[in-house]
Amino acid sequence: MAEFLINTVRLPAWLAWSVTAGVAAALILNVIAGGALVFIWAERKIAGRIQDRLGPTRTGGKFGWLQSLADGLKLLAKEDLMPDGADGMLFRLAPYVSFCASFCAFIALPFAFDFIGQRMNVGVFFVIAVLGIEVFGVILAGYASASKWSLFGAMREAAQVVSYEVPLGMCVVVPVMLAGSMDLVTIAEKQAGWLTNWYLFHDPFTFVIFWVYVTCAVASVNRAPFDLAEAESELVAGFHTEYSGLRWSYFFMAEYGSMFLVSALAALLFLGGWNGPVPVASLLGLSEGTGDTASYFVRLLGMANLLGKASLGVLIMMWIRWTLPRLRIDQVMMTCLKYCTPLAAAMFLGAMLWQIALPGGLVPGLRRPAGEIREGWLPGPGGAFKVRSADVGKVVQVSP
Amino acid sequence: MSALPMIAGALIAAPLPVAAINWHSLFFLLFASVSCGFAVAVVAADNVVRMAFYLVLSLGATAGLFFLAGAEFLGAMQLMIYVGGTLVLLVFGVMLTAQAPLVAIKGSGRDRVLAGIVGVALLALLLQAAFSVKPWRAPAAGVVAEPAATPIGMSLVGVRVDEPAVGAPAANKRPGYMLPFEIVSIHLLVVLVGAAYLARAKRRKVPRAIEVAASVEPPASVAEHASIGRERHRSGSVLAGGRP
Amino acid sequence: MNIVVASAVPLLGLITEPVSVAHYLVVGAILFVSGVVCMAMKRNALGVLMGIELVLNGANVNFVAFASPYLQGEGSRSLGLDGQVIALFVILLAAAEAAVALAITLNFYNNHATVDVDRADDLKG
Amino acid sequence: MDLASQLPQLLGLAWLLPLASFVLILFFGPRMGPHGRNAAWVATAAIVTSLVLSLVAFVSWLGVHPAVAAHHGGDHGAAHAGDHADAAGHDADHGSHAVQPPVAYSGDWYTLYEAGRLKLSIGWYIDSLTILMFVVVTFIATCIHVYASGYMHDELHEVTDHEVHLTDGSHLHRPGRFPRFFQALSLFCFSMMGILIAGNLAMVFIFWELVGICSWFLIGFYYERKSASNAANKAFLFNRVGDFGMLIGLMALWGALGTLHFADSQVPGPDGQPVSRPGLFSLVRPAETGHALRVPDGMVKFAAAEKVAKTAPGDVAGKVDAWRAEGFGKWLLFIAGVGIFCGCAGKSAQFPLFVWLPDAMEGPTPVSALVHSATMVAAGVYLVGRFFPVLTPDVLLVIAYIGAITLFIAATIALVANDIKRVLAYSTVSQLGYMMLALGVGGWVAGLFHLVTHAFFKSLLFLCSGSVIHACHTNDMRKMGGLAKVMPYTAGTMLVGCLAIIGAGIPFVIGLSGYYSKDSILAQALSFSQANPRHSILFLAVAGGAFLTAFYMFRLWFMTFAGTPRDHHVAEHAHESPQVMVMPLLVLAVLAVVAGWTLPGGFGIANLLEQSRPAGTTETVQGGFAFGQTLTVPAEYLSHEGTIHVTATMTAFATALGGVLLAAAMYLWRVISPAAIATIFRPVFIFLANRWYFDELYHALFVVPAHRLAAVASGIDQGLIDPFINGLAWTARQVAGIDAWIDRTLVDGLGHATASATWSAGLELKKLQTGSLRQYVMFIAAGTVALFVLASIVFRSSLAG
Repeated sequence: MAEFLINTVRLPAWLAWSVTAGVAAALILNVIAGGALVFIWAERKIAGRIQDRLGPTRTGGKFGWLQSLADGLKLLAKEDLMPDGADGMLFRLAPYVSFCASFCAFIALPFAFDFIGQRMNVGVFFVIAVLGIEVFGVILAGYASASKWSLFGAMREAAQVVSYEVPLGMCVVVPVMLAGSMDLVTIAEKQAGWLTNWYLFHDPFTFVIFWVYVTCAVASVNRAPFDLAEAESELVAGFHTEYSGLRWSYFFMAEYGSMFLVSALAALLFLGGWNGPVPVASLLGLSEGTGDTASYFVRLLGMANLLGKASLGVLIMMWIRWTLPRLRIDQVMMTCLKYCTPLAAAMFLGAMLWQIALPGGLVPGLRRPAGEIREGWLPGPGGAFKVRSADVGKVVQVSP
Repeated sequence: MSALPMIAGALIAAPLPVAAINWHSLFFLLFASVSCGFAVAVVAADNVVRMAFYLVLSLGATAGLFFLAGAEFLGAMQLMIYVGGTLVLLVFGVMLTAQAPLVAIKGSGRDRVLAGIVGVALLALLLQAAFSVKPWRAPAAGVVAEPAATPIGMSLVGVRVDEPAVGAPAANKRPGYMLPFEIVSIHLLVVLVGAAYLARAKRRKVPRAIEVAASVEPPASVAEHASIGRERHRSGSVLAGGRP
Repeated sequence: MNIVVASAVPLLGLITEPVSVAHYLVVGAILFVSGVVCMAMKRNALGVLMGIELVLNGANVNFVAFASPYLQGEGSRSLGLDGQVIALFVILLAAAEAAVALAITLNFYNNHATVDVDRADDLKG
Repeated sequence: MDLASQLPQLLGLAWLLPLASFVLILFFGPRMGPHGRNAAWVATAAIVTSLVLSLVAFVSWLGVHPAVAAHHGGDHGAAHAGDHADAAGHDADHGSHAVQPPVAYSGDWYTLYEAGRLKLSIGWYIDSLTILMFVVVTFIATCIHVYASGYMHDELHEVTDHEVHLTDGSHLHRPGRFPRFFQALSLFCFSMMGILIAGNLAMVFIFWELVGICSWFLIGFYYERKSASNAANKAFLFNRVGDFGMLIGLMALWGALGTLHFADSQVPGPDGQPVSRPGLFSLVRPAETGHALRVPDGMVKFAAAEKVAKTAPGDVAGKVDAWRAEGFGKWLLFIAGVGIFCGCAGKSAQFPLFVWLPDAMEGPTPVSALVHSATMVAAGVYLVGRFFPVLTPDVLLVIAYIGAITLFIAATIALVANDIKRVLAYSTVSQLGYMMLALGVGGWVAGLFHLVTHAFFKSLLFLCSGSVIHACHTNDMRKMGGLAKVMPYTAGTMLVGCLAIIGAGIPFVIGLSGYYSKDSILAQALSFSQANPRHSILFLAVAGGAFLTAFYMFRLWFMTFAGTPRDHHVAEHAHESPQVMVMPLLVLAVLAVVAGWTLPGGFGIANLLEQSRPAGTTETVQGGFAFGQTLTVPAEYLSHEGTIHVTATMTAFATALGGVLLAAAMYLWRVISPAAIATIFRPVFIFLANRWYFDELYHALFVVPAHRLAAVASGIDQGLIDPFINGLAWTARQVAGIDAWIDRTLVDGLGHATASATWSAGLELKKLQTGSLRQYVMFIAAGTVALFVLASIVFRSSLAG
């Protein structure tokens, strides 16, 4: 886009880049905010259906589809309360910390080939790291509210999120290992092709670890049945008991943003990213990387794919929320430490051994070539050797 | 709401053309000022939780500096471990130990002055050292380098795949970091076990309620505090122990 | 013209000139000194811990600066990968240090009902 | 998988399994079932698996190298010429056959230690002999494990040892040691197979000592019995004497040749390419001489060290041949051979070190059958066979004479012994003498063939005797008699064993296993005697030995099983042994019959051994320097030729028949009274009954002088050295008194002064330690600044930068 602005519109470079950045930021912000609106509406409808009622029906005509917007307006109009003993600055800052963390993580999230805020060499790592900061806002909120409910909620959240980062990290490492890169774009590209190329179906271990990832992801974004931080039956509303109005809605947007983020991450890591189950584009002879108009539509198709998968993930989380009862805090910790972590470790080991033993997969014909040789150094017997320039760009077929 | 056009106007009117701005330097300046400013704020603040919050901001901005310096992996690592891990731990500790009188334990004015003098001297020394070497002051030549995540990973398993610097031995002759990596792994394990052991919940001889009561009471001195403990032990009753 | 501007307003040079290693060193120095002062001034053990984190971080900034190929001027050589790896180890060890120090603090709190380091003078001569 | 990589794996596993069993029983033995009953299963399972693995190796070997009938006599040369037509022209220069070294696989598993020329490694050297011995050892060991699990059942309970008398007149009560027995047995199997598979002499020596220690354990199994522990020590000490000679041989070889490996090995050369490093065999019998024996260059240079020192380093290589012609190094080779043979003589109970073996019968009978008849004592013969290429004709002559003396002495003693196990023990010694003699006269296949067949029938005989002892609770043959009725299986199988050992058979038609092996020894001895008339006494010894063997073996059988019971008390209690003990007897009996047969396809032990015949020993060899005249070691195929073969077979048949008839006349038909004979030849009888007074001789020769020497040394010690030392001590004590005074007043005073100064300084200095963390930080920071300022003043120029 920046090139377009510079070359065609003849804007100065600095302005072009600024405009591009602003547009990208606005788009991401809208994904979060708009997504939150839709998801809140969807959640209410889904909850209603699961509980054998209708959910919102009137606002905005059919299905009550403007209900969220109406709620948002209501929240804007609400009085902004702050408890007397609260630590004012931290109380005000906490929602923004949470929201910013959630927002920041979107920077490195690719929506399709080249549809990405900033492509990063360490994309996965960045996303997980930034997502971890979200908890900081929650803790600050819990502390600054000067309320016992909030503090308890914050403590639970801290314990839970810090613990679940361990198995979550292990789950994420498996696709990274298979793709040989932490770049989310590369990981998704490696899964191009038919459904069988998805890392979910790479081997039995990745299949198992995907479900571990789902569990840990649900826990790390504090969704039921792991929503101990806001357990309304015990802690009123946990860390956001004292919040109201727009600040409260920031927490909400952060939560839905994180849900979308981990779902999108699951799609990128395990479910082929923006690659559909059937390689429609390549069957039609189109490519996403050429830069012409057709490729642009291929990318849009990919983005639709990814958004669909991520939304599906969010819907599944809602389904889980309204189906399963909440765990106790000790059960939450036990699930993490006694089940998820060892399982993830074992699966990680298994996937590694599988990769060593059967690098081509069980059915070699179904798998794409492993990749092409890049410039740099390769490990070899007794050290490393430099790749010959003649070999750069060669496509390597991994033999089983 | 009228701020935006004002800033834009100021930029246009400024003697400095926007095109002359080095964006890398600008972002550096941004992150550096956040980092340094909040580091100083950590020193200045009295409330422990706020200190922790400032520290997070300072360290987060430092991660940004790392990104700017091309150390992406390190920056992400800084965010994850320092900001995400260490500080959550720290805040954890703050909260566990945070009773009203302890949140702010102020040092005396004399201490502040002394520390300030020593700090300024040290800063002067370090700045002198930073500017004393000529090549360090030379502005960046703008080399674009490969991202270092893969070479770091390979070096941690003992194989160097990064480009050797001029004059350095060839890549396969340089030592990897496998042994330090293993040592650090074991070290972390030991630390985890040790920390869990140190911080474990010990069996208390008296009910917890009394201790809270005793420590909420601002202890005037060590002696008084000790006498509370003795009293409590001697009486052994739940209600008798609280106030002398 | 840049030169003219930079000489006219000295601080403007900061955003027109490329960054050098010295810039980073200054940031590192400020972080380091803040940390030292923090350690020297805070009576709260947790404040001391934060000071330590700052000190380590200041050192890390220096390592990264020396390691970065972006920041080197004409003809000078970066520390290369080694600097980054060392910084990595520093971060890891800082995490370990924080865990242990926190555990010690908690223990100290359990025993003394305070986190004031001035009370931790059992070894006083 | 090819044979070269398969065989080491199979045999290596077979070798290590008993070790695993040993370790398991060592640690968990007492906990294996009640009283460790299941230890027998563990050990048996291990050895059975080893047997299976050995058999797999055996079959694999036969698949690649089928045993075919060897070509002898007239068509011998033609066959070789045909086989190696392409090499014939090349070999025509030195006028010998196209000699190919035997097929052998060798290599190293693990290098224990390597420094300079010394390389100690765990390696393998596998040829058909190795595999055959593996099968034999594991097979017999399997039989004996099964047998022992029945025989040793007494050890499962509290044992009352009636042969141990305590001071209060009662007998010893001790807990059973069932697991310990199988533990030692497993260790023994491991060690024995270690000798067989060893790829170098150092490894042989290690396992040589290990079998020695196992033997010590097993002989001394009833170590509370004075006789048993004495016998164990005796066996061990006599073996040490032999091993001393072996060490000398090892050092001679290593010092002069720098290697102990049998075969050539591949080592990385200076440029990284593997180069071949010659082993002992190819050093002594290099390919360029057609594998004829030659004093190796290393020994020549070693012996001619003075001349080497005077020669320019570049010229040495050229002069070696001249020095060799002058005879340098031949004595070194002789010493090496004799030294190695010393070890073999100790292990294989050869004259003059044979006296330990009869005493070793103090151990449990399965041990006697496995260790002291079939395998361990055969290790000496095996090593002579393995080391055969390095042995010069002179050494061979020494071996032959030692064998002859041994066989004769042992046979004569066996004539008059009354203890059933001792008769068998002397018989073992005598048969080992046969093997040594066979090897000594050049009968490589004959000697080792006899080793294999002897292993089968002698272990059978021992197990039978064990069965008898088990039934009668006595070793004394004079109390037995008529047992054939109550113990039909034992009697029958023992008869088979006796017939096998005397070499019974229908001449030129068929016979038991001993018939073939003994005939080939006789034939080779005859062939040697004809080639070297001066040494024809060797043949006489062999023939006489055959007669004596027949006599004493059947004397044993008749006294034990035939006739009427002499002691009714014994006879009433006698019973057939349990099935677990009888089964191994039957299995071994079958093998004692068939082991010598050659199947129609040419498969037979002799032909199998023929594959491993050392290169260069196929043909008649002339040589020898030590005993004043040239020796002729005839080729072995010559002994299969008509006249020699017929003469030998007839001699064997006649002597054996004579011996059996004489025994029958004396002990079955009782037409000649043994007592009368004993009275007539009373001095001889007493001489023999006292075992040629060897024990007394050794006592007088070694023990008594040692005691005298010890007494003298003790006198010197007490009379001279002790007073001197006491005087020294007294003086030192006086000096120490003075010293103590100086110490207390001067040194301590100084020390105390220093201490108090330090103490007061510490009191002052401790005020600096405020215990305040923040202050320390401040000190550090201030100190840094101060140091920097100081340094910048001192090193102003360098920091100005």
